[in-house]
Amino acid sequence: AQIVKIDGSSTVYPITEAVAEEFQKAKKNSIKVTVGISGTGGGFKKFCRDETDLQNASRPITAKEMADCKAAGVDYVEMPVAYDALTVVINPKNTFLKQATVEELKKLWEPAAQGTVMKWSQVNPAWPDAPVKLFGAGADSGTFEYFTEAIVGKAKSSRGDYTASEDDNVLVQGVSRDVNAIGYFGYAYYAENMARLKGLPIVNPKTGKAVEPSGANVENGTYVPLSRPIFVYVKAKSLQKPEIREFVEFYMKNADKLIREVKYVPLPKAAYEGNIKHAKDGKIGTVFGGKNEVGITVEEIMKREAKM
Amino acid sequence: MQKSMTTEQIRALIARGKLKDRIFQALGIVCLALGLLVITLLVGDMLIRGLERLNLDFFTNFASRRAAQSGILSAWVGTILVMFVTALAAVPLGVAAGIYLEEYAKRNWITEIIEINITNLAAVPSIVYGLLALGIFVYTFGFGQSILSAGLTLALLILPIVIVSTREAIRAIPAMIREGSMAVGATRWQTCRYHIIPYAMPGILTGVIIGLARAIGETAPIITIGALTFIAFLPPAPFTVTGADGISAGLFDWVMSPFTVMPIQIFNWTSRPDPAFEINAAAAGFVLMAMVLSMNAVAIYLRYKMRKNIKW
Amino acid sequence: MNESLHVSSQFDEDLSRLRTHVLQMGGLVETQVSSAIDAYTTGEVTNVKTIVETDRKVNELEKAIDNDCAHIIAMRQPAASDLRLVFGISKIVTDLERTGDEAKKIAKGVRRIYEAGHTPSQYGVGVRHLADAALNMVRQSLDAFARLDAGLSLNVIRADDAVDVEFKSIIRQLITHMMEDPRTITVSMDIISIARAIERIGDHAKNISEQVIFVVEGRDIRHNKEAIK
Amino acid sequence: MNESLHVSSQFDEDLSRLRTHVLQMGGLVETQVSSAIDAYTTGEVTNVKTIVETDRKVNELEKAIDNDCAHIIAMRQPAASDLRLVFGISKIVTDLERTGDEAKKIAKGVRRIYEAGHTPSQYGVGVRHLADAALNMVRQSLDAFARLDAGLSLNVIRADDAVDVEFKSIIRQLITHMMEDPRTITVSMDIISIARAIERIGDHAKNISEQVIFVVEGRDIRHNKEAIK
Amino acid sequence: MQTHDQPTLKAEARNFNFFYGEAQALKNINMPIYDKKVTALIGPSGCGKSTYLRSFNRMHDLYPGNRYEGEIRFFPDNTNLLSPEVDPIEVRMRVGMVFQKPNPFPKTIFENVAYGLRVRGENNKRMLDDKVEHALRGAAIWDEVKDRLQDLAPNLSGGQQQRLCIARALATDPELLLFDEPTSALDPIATGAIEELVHELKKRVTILIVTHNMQQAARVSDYTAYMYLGEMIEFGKTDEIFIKPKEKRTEDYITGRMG
Amino acid sequence: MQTHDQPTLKAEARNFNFFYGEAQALKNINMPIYDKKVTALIGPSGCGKSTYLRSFNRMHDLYPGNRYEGEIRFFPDNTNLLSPEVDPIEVRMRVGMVFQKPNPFPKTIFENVAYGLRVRGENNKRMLDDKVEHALRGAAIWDEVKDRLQDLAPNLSGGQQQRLCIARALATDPELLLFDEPTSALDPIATGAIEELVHELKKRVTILIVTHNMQQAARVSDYTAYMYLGEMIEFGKTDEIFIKPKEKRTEDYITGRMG
Amino acid sequence: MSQNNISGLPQVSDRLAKNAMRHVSERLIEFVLFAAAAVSVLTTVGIVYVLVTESIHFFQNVPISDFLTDTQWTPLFDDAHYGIMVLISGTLVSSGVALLVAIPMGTIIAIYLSEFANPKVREVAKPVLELLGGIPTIVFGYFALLIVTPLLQTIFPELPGFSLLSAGLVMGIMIVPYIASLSEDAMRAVPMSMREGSYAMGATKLHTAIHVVVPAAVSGLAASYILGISRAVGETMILAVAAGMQPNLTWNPMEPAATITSYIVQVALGDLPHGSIGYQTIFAAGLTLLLITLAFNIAGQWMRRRFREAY
Repeated sequence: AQIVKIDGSSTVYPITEAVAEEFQKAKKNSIKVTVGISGTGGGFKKFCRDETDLQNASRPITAKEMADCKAAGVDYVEMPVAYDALTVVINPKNTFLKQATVEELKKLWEPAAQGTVMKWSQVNPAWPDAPVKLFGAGADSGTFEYFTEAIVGKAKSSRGDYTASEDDNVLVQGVSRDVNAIGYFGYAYYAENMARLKGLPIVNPKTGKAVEPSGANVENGTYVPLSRPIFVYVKAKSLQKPEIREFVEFYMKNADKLIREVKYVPLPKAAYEGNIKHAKDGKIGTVFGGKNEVGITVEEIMKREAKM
Repeated sequence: MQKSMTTEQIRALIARGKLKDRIFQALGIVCLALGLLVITLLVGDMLIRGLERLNLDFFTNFASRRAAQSGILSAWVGTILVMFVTALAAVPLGVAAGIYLEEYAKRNWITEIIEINITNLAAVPSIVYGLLALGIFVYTFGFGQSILSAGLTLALLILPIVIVSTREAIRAIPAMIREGSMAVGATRWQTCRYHIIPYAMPGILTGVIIGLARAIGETAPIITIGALTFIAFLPPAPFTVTGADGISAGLFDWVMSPFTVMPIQIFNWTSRPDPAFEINAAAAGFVLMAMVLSMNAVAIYLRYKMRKNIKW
Repeated sequence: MNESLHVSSQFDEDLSRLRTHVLQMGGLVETQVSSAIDAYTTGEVTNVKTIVETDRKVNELEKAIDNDCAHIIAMRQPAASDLRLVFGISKIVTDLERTGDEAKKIAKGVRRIYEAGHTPSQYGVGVRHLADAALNMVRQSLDAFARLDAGLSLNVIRADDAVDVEFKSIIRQLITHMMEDPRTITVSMDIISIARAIERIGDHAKNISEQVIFVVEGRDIRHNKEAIK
Repeated sequence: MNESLHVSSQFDEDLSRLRTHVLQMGGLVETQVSSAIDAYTTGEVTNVKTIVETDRKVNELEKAIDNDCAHIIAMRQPAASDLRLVFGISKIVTDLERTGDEAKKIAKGVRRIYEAGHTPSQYGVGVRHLADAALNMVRQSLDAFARLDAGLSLNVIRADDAVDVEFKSIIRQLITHMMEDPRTITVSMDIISIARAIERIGDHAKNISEQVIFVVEGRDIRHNKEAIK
Repeated sequence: MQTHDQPTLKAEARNFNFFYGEAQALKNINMPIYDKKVTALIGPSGCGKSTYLRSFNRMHDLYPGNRYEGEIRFFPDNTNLLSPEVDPIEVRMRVGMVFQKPNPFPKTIFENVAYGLRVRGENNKRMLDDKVEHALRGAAIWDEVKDRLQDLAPNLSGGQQQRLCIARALATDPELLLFDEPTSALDPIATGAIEELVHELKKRVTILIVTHNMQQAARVSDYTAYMYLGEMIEFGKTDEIFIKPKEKRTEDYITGRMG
Repeated sequence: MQTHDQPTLKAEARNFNFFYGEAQALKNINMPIYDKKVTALIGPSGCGKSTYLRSFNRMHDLYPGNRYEGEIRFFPDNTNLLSPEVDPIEVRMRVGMVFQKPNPFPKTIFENVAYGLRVRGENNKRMLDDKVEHALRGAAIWDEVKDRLQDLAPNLSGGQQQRLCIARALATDPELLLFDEPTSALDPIATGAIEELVHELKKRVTILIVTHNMQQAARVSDYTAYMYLGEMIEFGKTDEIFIKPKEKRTEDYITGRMG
Repeated sequence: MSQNNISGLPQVSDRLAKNAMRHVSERLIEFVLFAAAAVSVLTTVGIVYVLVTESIHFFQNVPISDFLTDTQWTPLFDDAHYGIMVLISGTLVSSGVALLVAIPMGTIIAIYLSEFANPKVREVAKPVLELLGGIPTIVFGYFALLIVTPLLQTIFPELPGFSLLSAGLVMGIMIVPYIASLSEDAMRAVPMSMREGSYAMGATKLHTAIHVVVPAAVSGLAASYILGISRAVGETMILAVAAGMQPNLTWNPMEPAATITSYIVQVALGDLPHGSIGYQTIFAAGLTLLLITLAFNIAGQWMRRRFREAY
């Protein structure tokens, strides 16, 4: 039977799942698609073992993973597929927080804060003398890595005394029940739970304006530094198979509609067309050189790819 | 004693004792009720929340990103197939091991090791089995994230339960039945085949079903082998033509097929951003509970039915 | 008495063999006694030899029966009627054997008398009658045993008194005889010992009957004049 | 014989009571016999009365002992030596009781003789000797029972032959006497019956001894001349 | 052989009936139990002898659906043991029981014997020591266990266990002691010891014993009752029952004529 | 009482020793088993009588650590049953066994009896029917069960179960039949029936029986062996053992003098 | 088999000699059965192999002394600490809370069902109670988070939204049926004669239950407790959902904390690059978990041997 095997990030999963569902429907189930959630790291492990066809990734491939893929003779095409926006959320009953700066968040989340910054007033004297309740992504998630890099300035550098969960619904529950809570997770969870949560506007370091987390603000590039592109990696060898090619094409052609449906922010149309072209051309490799970059825009990526 | 205690004193003593009896009885009822209350609460809650999804479509639809259209077809089929593989692997292995230990094993260090090992295995957290399966079945044997991997993983998980219940069932068979058989000239194996296995069957079956009922709700090891997956198709039925290539599936192709199971589906839905999926999760949870319940009921029925025919 | 069968057919066999042996022994003894009495009347000395030979059989039977009794007690733990039967039989055989001994004594006395050329009937006319009475007691006591008939046993016991009275009168009569005619002393002495033997046979028959009553009713009426009234 | 204790102390008590009763009865009977012999020599008629009264006690003891034997068999299922003891005792008491009866007969005979103004020693000189021999047999048989001494028992059995021979010579002697002097016939008859009773006492002592051998060795040597050699 | 002085009554069943649910298990039983005597109940399996025995300490109250009718009078106070006003627990404090299989508790020897005393709230160490020793002596097991009172009772041999159970029952000075086939699980030697003990015990306590070994009844009891199909066929002195029973059914059973 | 004709040998233990691991359980036993006779083994608990009995069908081979020494000769073929060349399974086909507690299989009455035949590969229906009937008749239970051969055996009464077990053993025509306290779990009436059956059976088969009821040995056996502490103290005709045993130890046991 | 020989005089060799075919086939069967029994050993070997090989890599990078003594567990942070005590404390505290609920409650229910309850109640209650064990633990996790925690917060306003207390309590409820069911089995296995012995002494039901039945069933109870402990220690999803996943060295159940299992599942679901030390931590943690359960289990076996039933 023809099976398209996809695995990887839980962040990218909703998008790929939606594509898979529609694709199978369109093909009347003659082509089967499986979409796993092993996390970006776990997914790459399989991908570089030549076990999966597509890899969902919420971050670019790392140097170690590149080496593994190379060792296994796995070549891949890197395709950005959407924006993920991290949302800092607070309890809707919270009246004193209207916005926050990266510095304030850094003060709250940096390792040095552990055990010392326990009250809101310690971050900003204007804020009340109430205890802070922190909620955040699990330490092995791409979200965590991204958030720390963007806010604290160093990947995986964070205070440890916060409630971490891989299951973002757990965080939603936590924040929605505590007036002194603050947390962060993927935009989609916020979008689905707007009634219970309040998205905290983040001051854009460049413009100095507080920007609300929203699809439009991500798309127009003002919601920085907490928005980032997410990817799928397609195994080059698999692209020779017609069903994979068909799937990838289907993915890119329907991406815009389906991504909106699952509450992510789609990329400009050109990006998808570029992806299809790259697939056809067999443009293998990554434009990141094995490390993550904060605040990189799609345009930038596309520019780099064009250079490849 | 009665010399030193008057009848009145004795009666007072008895009255005190009976009061304690009643207090304890009340305590027992409260504890029991608390336990039952939690069940009722959980099951009832799931039923109430999931009721709107509990229709035929829910059972015949594949999972979908749209909560309302999402169903558990691949999940319940996957669960049944995985359980089938689990039973197929665990029952012969467990029964054979139980028979070996009770009927054949000599008292020596090898037996000792096997026994200690089995009791310890029974206490190993299920997630550790997941780690084992990931290393052995998925990678070393190359079964991938297939029904086979999951079935075998769960089979290993419940193997101690099957072995222990087999042994207990065998131990409940009086030694004199065994001797009675051997005394007319039966071999050890004839004794096992004609007596030990049939008479231990109710106990074994009960153990197997209890094991399967445990396995059916296991999430952690299946997650570890990487089966948290979107699956919107069924494994190939034997000899049916699948896919565009026109090749018909072999008898055992399904075991290598990707799959999903009920608890995974539930876990998947509970971690969705869209709260509508929680309804699906509740409904699926209720279905899973119903499956567990009916398995327990079958176990109780079988035990009753077969015990009626066996006594000594 | 209890005629139901035991669960153990062997026990039934043992008991019935025991009773058969007793009856067989009783038959032999009865023959001995009646033969002795016949010899007394007719002088058939050949009978005497038979009686002595029979006595050997009787002795053997006594030992065999006692042996069987001990076996039954050791092997079958009899209780109630079974126990009384076995216990009674062990007493009865003693009396039977001694009855046989007395018959032998009679026979020997008869032989002496006839060999001395006398006819006993000349001397003791009452002896014949006494003998018939005693023989009757023996027969009835054996009958009573065979049928486990306590009533008949009582008759036997009551009959013994008459035999005793008759015996005493015979003795008195013979003493008179002897004093009148000292030549008859030797013969009379033999007749006296015959009569005494007969009297003793009656005693044994009475003892047997007492045991039968014990077997049947569980009452020990020995030495108890009240019980037989 | 077995001197160990039973697990059941009651069984031990039962058995020892049984043996005590038998010895008690034996003592009474022995007294009866020796009193009767004394009376024969001395003419103490008061003794005679005592002897008759003692006989009642002896009879009661016989019944009690038989009763106890039956009880022990029913309640305690004796085996081996216990069984032989109980079984032997049930035979021994019969002989003891009859020994008592014979003693009573002697006593009555003595009384008749003395009341008639005779002194028995005038007539049967051998009787006294016979009586001593028989008494000795009784004593020894009881001793043998008390000590469960099979060897002593054998002595008693062998002694019986001598008693029998002596008895026959006394009878012959008395017959001669009677023929010589018919006036002595009445007295002689009494003496003869006394002698016969003594002879019978010897027989009973022999029977008792045979039972003792059965009790001790499990051999039944009755009617078996070979066994006593 | 037996002492035949006139005994006094300790208990008496009067028109006693017993029902398991609908089934009548015991029919109109009238029987005296004499003080300081051993009374044996014999009869074939299923004759109701154990059922009868267990009525004396209301053991049937532990299971649902059982019903008594009639009376079991207990003397000297003339209480009806079966009366609903009488608390079964109080009955059991006065009527001890020894079971078919030795059933020592999984505790030390000492605690087994002290159990009944503790149930009565006795916790004085000195008092317990005294009573335990006294009970163990009474059960003729003191010498065997006095140096190991803290050992676990189930480690004793079967015969010792049974004597321990007797000591346990004795410790609370019961007035009546029930024995339910106390030797059926023991070998002949242990059986002999128990029978011997029963004989000793009757100096202190009235005993009612069920046995399916007739010879045992003969050996240990002063009175014997023969039961058949829930009825009391014959009651009498043991020697009379065994040497000259009045009823043919008793005779048939005693002599092994039932099949 | 017993017939005292000269019997022929069916089996004979010669210098037989038995060890449980290091412990010697049986010491130098020499004893004949006579053909078509009942031989009883008696002795106190732990004397080794059951151990000895179970050597005749190599039952000890089922458990590890047991060791035989010496011989048990089996006639007429004069084979040593204990020889390592002899297959214990074959031995068990020739030497049947009946156990202390009735142990019918939880199968139908028919299948219980047919089991030994099936184990031998016999599956001919006609043949099975014949042999089963014959065996049931031999065990004196045919009339009671002939109309219910398809009923489950455990529904029978205890005494019937034990006779069924005897039928099961008989079905394969054993030459020697071992009984290991066959009535200790039965009431006196069922016991009587089994004893009666043993008496019948000896017409067909040689019987070796262990019993801890001495009276039973007295009732059923032609020969009796008294064992004590693993030794054979005395062997002889039953009547001699019970009326005049030669050994004091036998006497003490028989008369209840051991404690 | 020897049907034909019955008529003629049987030859020794025919009738008693070893049957070679049967001998071989029996041996073969025995070997097959042995192989099946050996699978369980292979499983253990597999588990140990997988855990140990990965752990070796881990311990090449992290000294065991740090692993055991460090008071922080931040293996994925930039400033990585590998103090397993953090996870062990969470595991032990949550298990402790669970057992404080489950052991008394389970034992009381077991005593009630086996000694007090009407048989009909028992017939119904036991299987229904066992159903609690069949509920997917993820459901329990949300039960703890959404129902129990708010409930507890009304009693302890200080209680955070995630805590070991509420996770432990719910875990306790989840374990109750295991303990109750197994304990009840053990108590029911105590022969009736033992109870009758106590009742015959005039004891009440409760006295009998506590002083006779429970001591008699003690090894069965110990076994059920041990099973309960290993369930608690090995439980994953409830803790992952409700305990807060906060690697926090604390012995206070009112605080959120992470446990070994919740850490493993967190990593298994995460984006962590494989082959990294972070990835290997889950094997080191798994090994620790295995050792802990092993320790409890051995303790349990020792206890069972110490208090073996003897009735």
